[in-house]
Amino acid sequence: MSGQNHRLANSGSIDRSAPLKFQFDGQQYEGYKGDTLASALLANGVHLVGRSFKYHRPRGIMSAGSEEPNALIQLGDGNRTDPNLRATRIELRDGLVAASQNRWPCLKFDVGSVNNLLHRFFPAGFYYKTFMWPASWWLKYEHWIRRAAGLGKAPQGRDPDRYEKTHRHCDVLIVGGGPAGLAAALAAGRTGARVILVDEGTLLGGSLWSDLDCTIDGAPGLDWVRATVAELQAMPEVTLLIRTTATGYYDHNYLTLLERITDHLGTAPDHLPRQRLWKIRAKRVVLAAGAIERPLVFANNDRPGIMLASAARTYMNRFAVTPGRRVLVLTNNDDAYRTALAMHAQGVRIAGLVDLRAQPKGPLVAAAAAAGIAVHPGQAVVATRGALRVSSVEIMKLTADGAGVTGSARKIECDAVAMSGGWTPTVHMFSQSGGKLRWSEDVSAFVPDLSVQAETSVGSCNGAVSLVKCLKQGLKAGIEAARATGYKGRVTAAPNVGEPPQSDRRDLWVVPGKKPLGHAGKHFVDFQNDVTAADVHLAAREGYQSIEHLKRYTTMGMGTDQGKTSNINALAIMGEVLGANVPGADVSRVGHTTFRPPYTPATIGAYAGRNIGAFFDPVRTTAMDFWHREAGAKFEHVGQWMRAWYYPKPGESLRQAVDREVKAARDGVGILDATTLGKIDIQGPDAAEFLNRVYTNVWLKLAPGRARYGLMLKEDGMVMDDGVTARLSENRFHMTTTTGGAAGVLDWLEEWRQTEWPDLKVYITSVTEQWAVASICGPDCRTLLAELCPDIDLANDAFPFMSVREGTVAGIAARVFRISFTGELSFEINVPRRHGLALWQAMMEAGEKYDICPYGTEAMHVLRAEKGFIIVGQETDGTVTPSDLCMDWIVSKTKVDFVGKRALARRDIVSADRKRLVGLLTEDPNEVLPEGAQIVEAVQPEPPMAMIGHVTSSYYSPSCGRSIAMALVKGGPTRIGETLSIPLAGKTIRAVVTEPRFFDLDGERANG
Amino acid sequence: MYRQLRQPGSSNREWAMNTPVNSGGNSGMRGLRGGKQRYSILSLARNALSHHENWQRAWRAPELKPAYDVVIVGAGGHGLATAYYLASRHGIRNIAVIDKGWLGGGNTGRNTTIIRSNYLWDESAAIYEHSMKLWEGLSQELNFNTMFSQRGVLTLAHSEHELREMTRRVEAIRLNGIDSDVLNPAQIKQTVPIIDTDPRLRYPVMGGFIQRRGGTARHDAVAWGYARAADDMGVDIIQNCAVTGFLIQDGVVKGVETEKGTVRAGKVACVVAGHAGVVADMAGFRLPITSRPLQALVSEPIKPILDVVIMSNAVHMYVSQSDKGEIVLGAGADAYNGYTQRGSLTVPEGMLAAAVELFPVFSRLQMLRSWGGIVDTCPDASPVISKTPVSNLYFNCGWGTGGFKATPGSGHVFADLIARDAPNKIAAPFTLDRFSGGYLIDEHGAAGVAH
Amino acid sequence: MVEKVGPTPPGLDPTPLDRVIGPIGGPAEAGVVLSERRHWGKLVLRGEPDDKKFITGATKALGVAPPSKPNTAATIQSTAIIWTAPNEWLVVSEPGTEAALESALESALAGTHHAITNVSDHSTIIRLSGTAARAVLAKGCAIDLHPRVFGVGQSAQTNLAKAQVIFRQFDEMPSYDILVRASFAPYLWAWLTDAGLEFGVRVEG
Amino acid sequence: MLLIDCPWCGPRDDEEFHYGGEAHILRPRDAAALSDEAFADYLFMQQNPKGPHLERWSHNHGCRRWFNMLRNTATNEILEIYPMGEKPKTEAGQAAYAANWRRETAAEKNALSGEGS
Ligand SMILES: Cc1cc2nc3c(=O)[nH]c(=O)nc-3n(C[C@H](O)[C@H](O)[C@H](O)COP(=O)(O)OP(=O)(O)OC[C@H]3O[C@@H](n4cnc5c(N)ncnc54)[C@H](O)[C@@H]3O)c2cc1C
Ligand SMILES: NC(=O)c1ccc[n+]([C@@H]2O[C@H](COP(=O)([O-])OP(=O)(O)OC[C@H]3O[C@@H](n4cnc5c(N)ncnc54)[C@H](O)[C@@H]3O)[C@@H](O)[C@H]2O)c1
Ligand SMILES: Cc1cc2nc3c(=O)[nH]c(=O)nc-3n(C[C@H](O)[C@H](O)[C@H](O)COP(=O)(O)O)c2cc1C
Ligand SMILES: [Zn+2]
Repeated sequence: MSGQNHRLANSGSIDRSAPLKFQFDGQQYEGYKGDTLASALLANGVHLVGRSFKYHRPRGIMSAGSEEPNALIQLGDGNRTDPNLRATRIELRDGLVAASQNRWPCLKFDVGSVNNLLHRFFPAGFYYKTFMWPASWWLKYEHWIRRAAGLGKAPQGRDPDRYEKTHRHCDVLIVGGGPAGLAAALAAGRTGARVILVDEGTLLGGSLWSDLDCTIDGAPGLDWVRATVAELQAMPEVTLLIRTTATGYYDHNYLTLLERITDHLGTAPDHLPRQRLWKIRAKRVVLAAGAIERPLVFANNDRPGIMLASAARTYMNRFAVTPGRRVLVLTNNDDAYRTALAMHAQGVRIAGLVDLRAQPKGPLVAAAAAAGIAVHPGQAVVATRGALRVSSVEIMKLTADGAGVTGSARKIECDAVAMSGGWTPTVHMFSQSGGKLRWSEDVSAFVPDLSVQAETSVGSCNGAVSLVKCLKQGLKAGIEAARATGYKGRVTAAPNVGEPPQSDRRDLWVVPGKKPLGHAGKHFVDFQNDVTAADVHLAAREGYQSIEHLKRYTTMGMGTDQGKTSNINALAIMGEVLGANVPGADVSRVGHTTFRPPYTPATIGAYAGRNIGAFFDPVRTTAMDFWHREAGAKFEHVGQWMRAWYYPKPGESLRQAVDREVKAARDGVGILDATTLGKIDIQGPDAAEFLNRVYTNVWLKLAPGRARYGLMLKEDGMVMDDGVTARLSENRFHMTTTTGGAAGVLDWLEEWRQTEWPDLKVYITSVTEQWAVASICGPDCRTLLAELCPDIDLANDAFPFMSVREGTVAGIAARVFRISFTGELSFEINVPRRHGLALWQAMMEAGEKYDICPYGTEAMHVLRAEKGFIIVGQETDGTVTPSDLCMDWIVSKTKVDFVGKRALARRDIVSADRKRLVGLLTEDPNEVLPEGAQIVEAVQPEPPMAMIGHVTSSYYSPSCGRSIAMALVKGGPTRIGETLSIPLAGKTIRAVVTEPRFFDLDGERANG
Repeated sequence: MYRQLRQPGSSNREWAMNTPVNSGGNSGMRGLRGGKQRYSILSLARNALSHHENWQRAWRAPELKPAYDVVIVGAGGHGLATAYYLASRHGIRNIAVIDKGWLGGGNTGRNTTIIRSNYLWDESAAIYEHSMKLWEGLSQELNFNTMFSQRGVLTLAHSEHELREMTRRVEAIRLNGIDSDVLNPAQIKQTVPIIDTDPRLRYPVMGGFIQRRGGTARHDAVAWGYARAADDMGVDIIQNCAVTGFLIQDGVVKGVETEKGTVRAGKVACVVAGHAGVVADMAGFRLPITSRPLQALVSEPIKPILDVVIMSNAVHMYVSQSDKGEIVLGAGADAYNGYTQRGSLTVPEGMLAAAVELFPVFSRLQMLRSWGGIVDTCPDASPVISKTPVSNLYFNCGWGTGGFKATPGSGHVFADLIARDAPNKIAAPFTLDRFSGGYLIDEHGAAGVAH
Repeated sequence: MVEKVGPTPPGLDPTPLDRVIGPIGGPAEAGVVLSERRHWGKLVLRGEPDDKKFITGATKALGVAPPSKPNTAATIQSTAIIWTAPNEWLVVSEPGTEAALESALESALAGTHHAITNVSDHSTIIRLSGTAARAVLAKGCAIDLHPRVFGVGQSAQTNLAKAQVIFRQFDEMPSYDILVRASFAPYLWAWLTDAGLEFGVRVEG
Repeated sequence: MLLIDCPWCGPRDDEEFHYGGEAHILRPRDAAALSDEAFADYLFMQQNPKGPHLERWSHNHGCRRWFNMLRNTATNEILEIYPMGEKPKTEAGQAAYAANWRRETAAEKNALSGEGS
């Protein structure tokens, strides 16, 4: 294969010594190191690279940067495939495999292009007007719409690559490594400030890589770039990041940068992430993001081979590729002359230079004439031809006002068109920062106006057109930013610059065609989403005149390019339409759609970073976890904790295991890992007063050594947490909270202490993990404990129920609480975490003769339910008061105040009609109600049915030999004795309302 | 005073489900009733022949008149629907809907479009199901394709606790007569092949329930459809005109001050979502509402891979794929008040990690755009549809993170409240007096993410 | 059936990381060196900084004044007193010394409003050292660790990945001692190892 | 992502903080005497301005201290940070404070009542 037939013999900064092979749509090609996929395809004469979103029109490469709307590629295959990548941003590497998208069966012949034939029926927003009949068919229509939409394909499996994130702080962050950004970095870097400079490209220097006609201090601009980069690289506090896009600008100078680390390497070394998201907090930001050239909106301006003039120049000068052999240039400004001249100098034939301006003048125009280029001033391209690539254009003379064309058309053969409609400053990051834009007549685009964050825009993103201005602004902003962050330095004079001058532009937002707009050919505005100038007119006609309505109605600017090349054209056209109809309306009043992160599409995996898989959410385990695991426990997640759920013996079901565990706890001795309960050390002379205010019951008189159960309410009176708190000494308490509530309660206590009661002398410290806790219960537990605990008298009167003692257990210093969540005689043994496993093992060993049985959270739930003890989060859901739980006994009537008190007296809270806690006994004792099941008074043949409550807890109770349940039911205790129904899908269960207590009603067992 | 007494003890149940959708007359109406050009495949073809140059405006750009029977503040979906139902169901047509920006530009234009009615509490189920029934004929009624797509909303459970809460909700939904199917992990995998159902996940998919009648709609189209149909009946939609104050005499509202001058009105109805607090402040009272950023984002468009809407509370994310092909993702609101329509990066970071955790194939897709809205949340995550301390001034707000789905129902019952100066049975539980009485309709306790 | 003790070095009490750390060793030129500091004593000391009696008492018992400057740690021999809040310090001392220190503090502070809580087991210490230590922390920690801003003697309470930590820098290497709750330690260890991947990780005993 | 200057620890990302809603809400001293409406006002009716907002934050992943802050909710600009129990000092802060309909801090309240604890 002849191969790179559009590669120029010399020039360019590609590495000709490193040829690379790659594949596009199954065909083999060759390019060089330093190429992008786009430049390599062009080098091989390939322009047709994709099909448009809606009409499936053939499309070619339009730009040389990240603004590319057309050349969207499916890269790679298998689990490493990436949809929708821009060919202009893909660095060529050996063995690269790329494919076009959104076409079937192939790019050259795409069935979807019937849409183009039927285009008349598909104006903007057509789907809002149809597909409504019959109503039930929408899902069918939609199925096909969905299949037709979308662009590339998602991979089918897990991403084999890793992504990382990092934080970084700096004094000055500079976005953009063109001349303006480099100048800023140089000025700031020389002061010693911490500088980060990012550029999304692979080379620093920005447009200087294509604008070879510029000199700095008498030498080629690129010499200055090389020297500057070398100086910056030598500065220890300067970080230069290439292949890195500034994606987001958030509040308080927080920016995200997405660095592509391994994509260009082909195969990535294992230790490196594919991409890294940098999260930067910058003291000052300098935005030097450059400008993007605008296409011209003329009839059928979308054929492959039609590209931006600056892109053509970039392909020539940087990649040594010519987009064609006979190139037509179409422009409304001087800049495209540079492209024409550069091509001409390389021996590329300029088929003509069509200039929309009636009388272009100036040195560039003169140079073109001198070079023998045929300049056609005051002319317009009115039509283009060529099925899969442009083959000719027709030009006609523009009327004086530019609104129409006159005379006869002239055909010019060409195989590429380079167009220039002016430049749009890249204000994305500025606008994301919250900065306000202003319409500039100088550049016919929006430029930064009011900054709201510590940021400065410089260079062509700030509306500067000349290189010298870009350098000056950069140097000034760099030094000012460094000074503002405390460094010293002087503004250095800008170097001497040699550059072609620029004269006036002529904005013709729609280049007139031979027929009225929309009657012949399509004037594309948004190339990716197939939005035409006629669509903009249609939207205006139908009342979608706000720029935001225009966007949403036509999808203008909503593609993967976010309208980088189209927004200004679209809103200017809208401005013109409105200007004609509404007095005073013009472009600046139309405004711009909102700029949002990311600047260019950014890999989702990078934003997830390592916070997936094992790092998605920490799993917390107790000191005894290893033992539970070895014992074959099944686990349950409670908050972030892993708790032993039950310990099945071989062949046992959940129910069998739990029955056994419950029985053991009631009849012998059971042991539970209760470590996860929250624990808080509360100290100070006002500790008791403090508790008195946060709990509903009274605390002042609790004697040291004694413990009490407490209920905490939110200020709205709803139950928030519960637990036992013990008074260790006059001024010291040990509070326990629920497992899930631990962090919240600690914060809650601090909040009240610091904000409402700053005068209380109390210190609060979390000790949740200081202690490992083994809770033992059952008739034999006292004897067992006595064996291991020589120094505490465990007798009922020496160590009564609801008290705490300190001593040693199995030789370990311990805090022992005599409290019970099972209703049995029970001790909770707290030891420092390091001894948790040893304590557990000692208990198991000593308990062997009592058939000690470890029980998990499920058995714990059954045990407490048999006793009617509530669980916050199960019997409660944030809407339940103590009275709803029939726990009025714990709410002090005498205390003047506690958190939540007043709320309990509100009229709907004291209503007799509230749902309150009851027990439920199913008619069939073996029937276990599903937790969450809804209760009705009367079953109807069909829903709807009036619900009066729901089952909060439900188990088979081995101790009662039947099922038991707790429920919140309207009227609660007033219904005791009534039979209610629980209609489930398929059957209805009937149950009798009882007290919510099922076992050991007189509470004797806790005494052993 | 603004207490509309709801009898304590009166059951909200019996009436809830069967209130006819078209109460107020004109039931069974279809299409437009004013002089507007109808949309259809035929009109599309006809217009194609004239190069689409003869399409009429979807809505006029009228001058603000000095007085209206009803002024509605806020041209979001809810405000426009209110105007539409006032005009179509109550015959009140001398209405202005005034918006400070472009119509539909508030949360209506920036939400993740999830529609469902499978709420826990009866009161919520009633209003969202009322809404669902209206959705089911909405495109035809408005003669505007809102692309209401009943592709199903699947809510996942990832722990024993969530399974229990799921049962509670599923049973309540079922007994309220609303559709709901429980799915096991295998069935979930079948429905959503790209989901990771590995039981070793940190938050394994343990089950879920699907409301098949739930789904999505094209959010902008909803605003436009209502706007066009309301305009068709003579409603004036005034854009780019902020309401800056109220005319109040002896506790009765007489009109509003706007950027374009004073407008007198018999009644004023505010439907300003995130700005409810600000607007109530102008009228001299406060609402139990905080306004916070809520963020969402979309990926680049890709060929279909996700046909149902997925919601997951534990990993904190919800996701669907739009007809254009983007993956649409959302999560919870930011933690602090704000009107910036942007939030902290932490939230998107969290939702994207959650998304990749559940859907590993998302990792290599690219985020295209992320944005925020201003959501108005009540302490109980339920809305306010109510009279206020000022007579003839009504508020509809507090829909927070989940009011898009309620658009038709909310507008429908609000119109009724305005027309009759009294809430109907569906609206009654949502009056302001619940905050003093304490009968809140707490939808975050058990129902999880409120979308 | 159950192994009596875990892979805890004989004669020592288990730590939260004993079963997590895995084999000791790694490349000599690793940019990241990790180890666990076993069972160092940790006391939370509370008292009002403007209470002269408290400050003198604490200074006497500790041998050095508890730092009043936020984000710093005072050290005396191997003991570090880390500022954690305006009326709160964390005293980290050699394993086994905490009980004596606690009673010394108690007696020196008698009569003042203060609180001492032994939290030696509440958290453990992961020592992170090496040329890439700063870069590893930066992957999960949002505060500025540049040597111009954060140097030897400084400390911070902040988030590291998804764990809450207190860390202090104690040499120019840089090296950090990171205090993390016991139950988050396995997560954090795994996270640090993962974050160190690109620099090479060596684990020390 | 806000950068909040903790009065103790210095500037930190908002992730480390807990937002505590409106500042200076007066907790009723004699709540029993309040009507349900007045109590609801205390409980639920928070200021929700678009503009300067006096609010409470706690540095709960750092030093766990609460403090007050004046932040413009329309721009996220942080205008002032001042200790719990004190009033704002900036002009904007004082204006916001004056606009609040229940402006009293706990300390002020205690001073008013003349009691200690
Ligand atoms: C990111 C995000 C995702 C969401 N996802 C879902 C979802 O999946 N499902 C769901 O059901 N809901 C969702 N919601 C919530 C839903 O969007 C809203 O509840 C709903 O759209 C509110 O509609 P609205 O008409 O009341 O308000 P808006 O659409 O916000 O309209 C209020 C209007 O009032 C105007 N206004 C304000 N102040 C003034 C003034 N002074 N004068 C004149 N006009 C004024 C505004 O300009 C605005 O146009 C989401 C919200 C967000 C932000
Ligand atoms: N009218 C005009 O604006 C115009 C026309 C033609 C040539 N020029 C010339 O172009 C040059 C402009 O210099 P300059 O420095 O302002 O711009 P530049 O275009 O040279 O450099 C901007 C750089 O910013 C990078 N960038 C943009 N957004 C980014 C992001 N979000 N993240 C990372 N990198 C990003 C780009 O990759 C580019 O390298 C001057 O020489 C000027 O004369 C200007
Ligand atoms: C369901 C849905 C789908 C969207 N799809 C796209 C899209 O394909 N392309 C795009 O640019 N934005 C898309 N957006 C985002 C909007 O462009 C816009 O960001 C959002 O409506 C908020 O408005 P704002 O960014 O102008 O404030 C979508 C938004 C929603 C709600
Ligand atoms: Zn702090």
